[in-house]
Amino acid sequence: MVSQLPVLQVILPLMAAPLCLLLKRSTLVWLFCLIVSFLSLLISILLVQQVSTSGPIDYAFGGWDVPWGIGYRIDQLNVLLLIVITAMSSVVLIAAKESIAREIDPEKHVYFYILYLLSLSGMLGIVATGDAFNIFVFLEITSLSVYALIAMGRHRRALWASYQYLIMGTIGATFILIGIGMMYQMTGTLNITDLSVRLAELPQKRTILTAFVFIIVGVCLKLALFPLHLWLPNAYTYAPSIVSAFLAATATKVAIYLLIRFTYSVFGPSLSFAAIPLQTLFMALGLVGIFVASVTAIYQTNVKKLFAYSSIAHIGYMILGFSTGTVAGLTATLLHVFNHALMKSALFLALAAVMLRIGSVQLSSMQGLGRQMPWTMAAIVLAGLSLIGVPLTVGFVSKWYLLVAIIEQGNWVVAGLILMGSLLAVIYVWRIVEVAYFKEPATAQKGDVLEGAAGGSTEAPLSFLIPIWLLVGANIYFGIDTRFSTQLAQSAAQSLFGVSP
Amino acid sequence: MDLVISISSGICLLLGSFICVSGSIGLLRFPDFYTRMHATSVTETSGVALILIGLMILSPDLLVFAKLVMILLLGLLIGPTTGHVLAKAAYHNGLKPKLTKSGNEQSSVPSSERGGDISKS
Amino acid sequence: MFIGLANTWVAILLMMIGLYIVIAQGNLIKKIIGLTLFQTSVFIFYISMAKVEGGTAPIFSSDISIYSNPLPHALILTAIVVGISTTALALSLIVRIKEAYGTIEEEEIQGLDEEQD
Amino acid sequence: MLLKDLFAVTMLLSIYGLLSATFFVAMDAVDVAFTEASVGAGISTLLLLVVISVTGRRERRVRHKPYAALFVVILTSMLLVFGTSDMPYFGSADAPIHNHVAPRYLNDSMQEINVPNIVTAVLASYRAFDTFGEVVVIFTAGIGVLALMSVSSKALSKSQPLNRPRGLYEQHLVIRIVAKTLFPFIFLFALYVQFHGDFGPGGGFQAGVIFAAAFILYAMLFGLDAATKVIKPAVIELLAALGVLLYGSVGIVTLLNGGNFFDYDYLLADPIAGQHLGILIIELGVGITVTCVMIMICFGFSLRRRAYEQKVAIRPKEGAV
Repeated sequence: MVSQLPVLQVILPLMAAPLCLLLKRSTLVWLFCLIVSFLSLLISILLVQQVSTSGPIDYAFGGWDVPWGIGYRIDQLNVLLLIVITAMSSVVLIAAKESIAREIDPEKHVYFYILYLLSLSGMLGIVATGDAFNIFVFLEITSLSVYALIAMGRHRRALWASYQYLIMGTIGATFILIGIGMMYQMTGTLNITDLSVRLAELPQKRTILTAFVFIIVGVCLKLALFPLHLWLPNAYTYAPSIVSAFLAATATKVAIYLLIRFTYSVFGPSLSFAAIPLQTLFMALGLVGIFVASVTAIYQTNVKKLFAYSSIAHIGYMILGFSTGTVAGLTATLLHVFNHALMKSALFLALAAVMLRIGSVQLSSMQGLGRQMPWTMAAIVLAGLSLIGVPLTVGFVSKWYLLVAIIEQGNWVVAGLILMGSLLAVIYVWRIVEVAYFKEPATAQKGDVLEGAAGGSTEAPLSFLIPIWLLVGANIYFGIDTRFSTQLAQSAAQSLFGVSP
Repeated sequence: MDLVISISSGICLLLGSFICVSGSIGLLRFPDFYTRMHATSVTETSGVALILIGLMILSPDLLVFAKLVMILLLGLLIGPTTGHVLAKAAYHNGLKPKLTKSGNEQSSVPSSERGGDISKS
Repeated sequence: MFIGLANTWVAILLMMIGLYIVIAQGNLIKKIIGLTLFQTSVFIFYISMAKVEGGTAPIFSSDISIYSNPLPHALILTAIVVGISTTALALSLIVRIKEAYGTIEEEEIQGLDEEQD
Repeated sequence: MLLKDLFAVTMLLSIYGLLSATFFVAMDAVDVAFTEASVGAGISTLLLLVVISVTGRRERRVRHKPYAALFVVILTSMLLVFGTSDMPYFGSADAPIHNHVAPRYLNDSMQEINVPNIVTAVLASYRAFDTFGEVVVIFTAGIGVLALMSVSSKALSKSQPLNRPRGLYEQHLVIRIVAKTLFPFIFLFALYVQFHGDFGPGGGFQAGVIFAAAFILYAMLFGLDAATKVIKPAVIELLAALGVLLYGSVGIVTLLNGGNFFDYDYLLADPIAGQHLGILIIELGVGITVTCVMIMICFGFSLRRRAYEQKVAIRPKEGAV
């Protein structure tokens, strides 16, 4: 059974989704989803050990060897993403029951869990597969379930946000399909390893370049890189809080994985970086993205939209690391994938708790919340610090590695700009702290809003506090003992550059 | 023997395609909805039937022949029904046929009403 | 050069028409129709790639030797189903938007949102 | 741009779908033509018509911002034209795709899988996981539409059945009689397509759509309540889930028998019979899921339309953001 792990990783949540439809009651379905999510976390941990001991695992579907059938290839890069996705989905699921009880009608809870499991299995499918067309199919599964999840938001703007995301996402996915079609036309195969071999020895380069540009534009649409990020703020703001927590932690990370996989494994660094000035383009886009997103984040009144813009800024950091094109830069990006997931899920879960208690995440309605919800606001402050990159937190580690990678290349200007970007982050985190702690609570006229749980305690329920503080603890722990995360990111980066770890 | 087959099927095919062509010309030339609809539905059923008969004569073995017979029966059943339903829907939606030559006073009902919601029909 | 790639030109033309409709049109249903057009053009690109001169449909029969390539056909069957699923979901969103906003014109929806801010 | 009447636009789209189906036949892609005709021209037109009956036929304000669109379109078309310069010519037999992976499907699939329709062999055996992903995509769309469209049960009870004038159904007498004679043949044809997928064009998807089309025709003619009495929505949801589970369980059985996922050689003692059995069950799973999802989507839309028309309180109370 151990050799079947790669398939079980994807099949378990995939088969569990229709099963949820058979168990009618939503608490039963919630427990079932929780067990499935933790099981897939267990499988990804086993996969990490297997890959670190015996190197990449190959798995051929249907017994047909690779270029003819579909093959899975799990190496260090996949495993890092699998761990992040399954861990984030399990932690977010713990708080799901309470949160959706308030935000979604009771009839639709079972549908919510089915769509949640489908988007989880879709993401695992994208990350684990070694076949180009299979990436497109699982990309569609994730996207469709995410469109439906966002549209289940309470406010009517959730529908409009989901529609816009659907249009942009489908154009992106079709661009990827055109890119895959062109690659298939020139080489005749769809398997990634086979593709990289045959693409390298092809004399004529024009179609390959176009395929590369199409795939990169499609992936950047999914990635919400600076010019193509218009769908992200509304999608994360008006979606149910649990969905925005899950998306913030995993959706853009899968797109980053696709970017790295296509540039390094399929097209090879030589073609992708030499032919078109990808490095300078991405560095510029990353920097502009950081500044524009951080500045707009400062002026937001809705805290969820504020953190959505800060997500776009942090994607800018990841793209900066990627654009250096060196092993150190790639390690910084992969490290930031890991750390950013921790930061953002903690923040959005805390906001889910705030939404649960006071029914709104507007900055004006969060006045003086520091006293009503001490634990949740403390979690937001700590995660905010880690967002800025204060030492002893996860944010500092990934910013540090990013700065080292950039300075190694010698352009100090970019390093300076990154530090300036962190200062902007200080401003918008400070705005929340100021409202929560230094403004006295305006409860006079909104007395009833703070309907507390039994016994009038207005603090978030335990089912929220455990995951939030689990994540904040992880933020701190991985900020200090960075061995696990950096070792994982290091080996993944080196495996991509062909350097044996 | 095959001379007879090819001639008869040729005739059927030619006739069927001529009917279809005349139907489409009718679609363009006729004044209002009902006459156009009449032209297309009549020719569509008979034209297709003739072409199918022509093909049947040419068909090499029994299986192809049986399939063509099925298609012919289906076509004969569905052609007139669609014509009927189209006319009924138009009539219920208030589209009056244009009876007089000048066709001004009884022309089709003002377009605002004609553009009514489909759900009414 | 030109005649040999006629199939790709047609696919490109349809692709650009579809993309143009999706971006330029304001009505939500017309955007979906543009999207369908855009996706169908990609199918035409794949299937015309698979055709072999003088080959027949990839259904095995003893007397035929040259067949067209079956792999793009299998891929496009998946892509058509993906296209229809996206259309179905988008149309259900449009119905919900019509109920919530009362309109399916992009301008009016944006206007209603700004009003509320 | 010119047509403000959405109804005409839908009809043109349906004609376009049919034309692309004939194009696929010309390109020797018979399976794809079958699916495009039934799905592209059939179901998408149907869905568009139901949505138009809710949102109205007239496009109120023609907003037409060509500049942004022109810029994007010109950019992508220049890129595409640049990209096509060294693509293999149309129909050339020496193109890379005809001599790398495909020859094995053409030459060996008869010995390995013994299924005449090679597209079904590729779809259901060589790349079975793709089709599994595809069935899950259909299932996701069905659940997504249900999640958005499902009218809460209390709202449903309040909305009394459409008291269409008794006469209205009587008026459709002709088409009801014709439809009644046609139903058995439609179902028979759907089953033929389902199980004929190995030998000729056909398979799970096309059969599922035809099967669903018959039910939808029944619902349109004899009213939604008569249709929901024939097939209860709850049963449809369960069947959709069972279809996906049936497909996945074939993989799990091969897993337990020791082979890799979807390796049908391990299903039965004789590998060829195992392949046949595997493909048969998979097509059945696909057929069930596609039928149920198409029915779910259409019934979801029409139930929602009825609730919307009767202004039943279906919109959840506006939550603050």
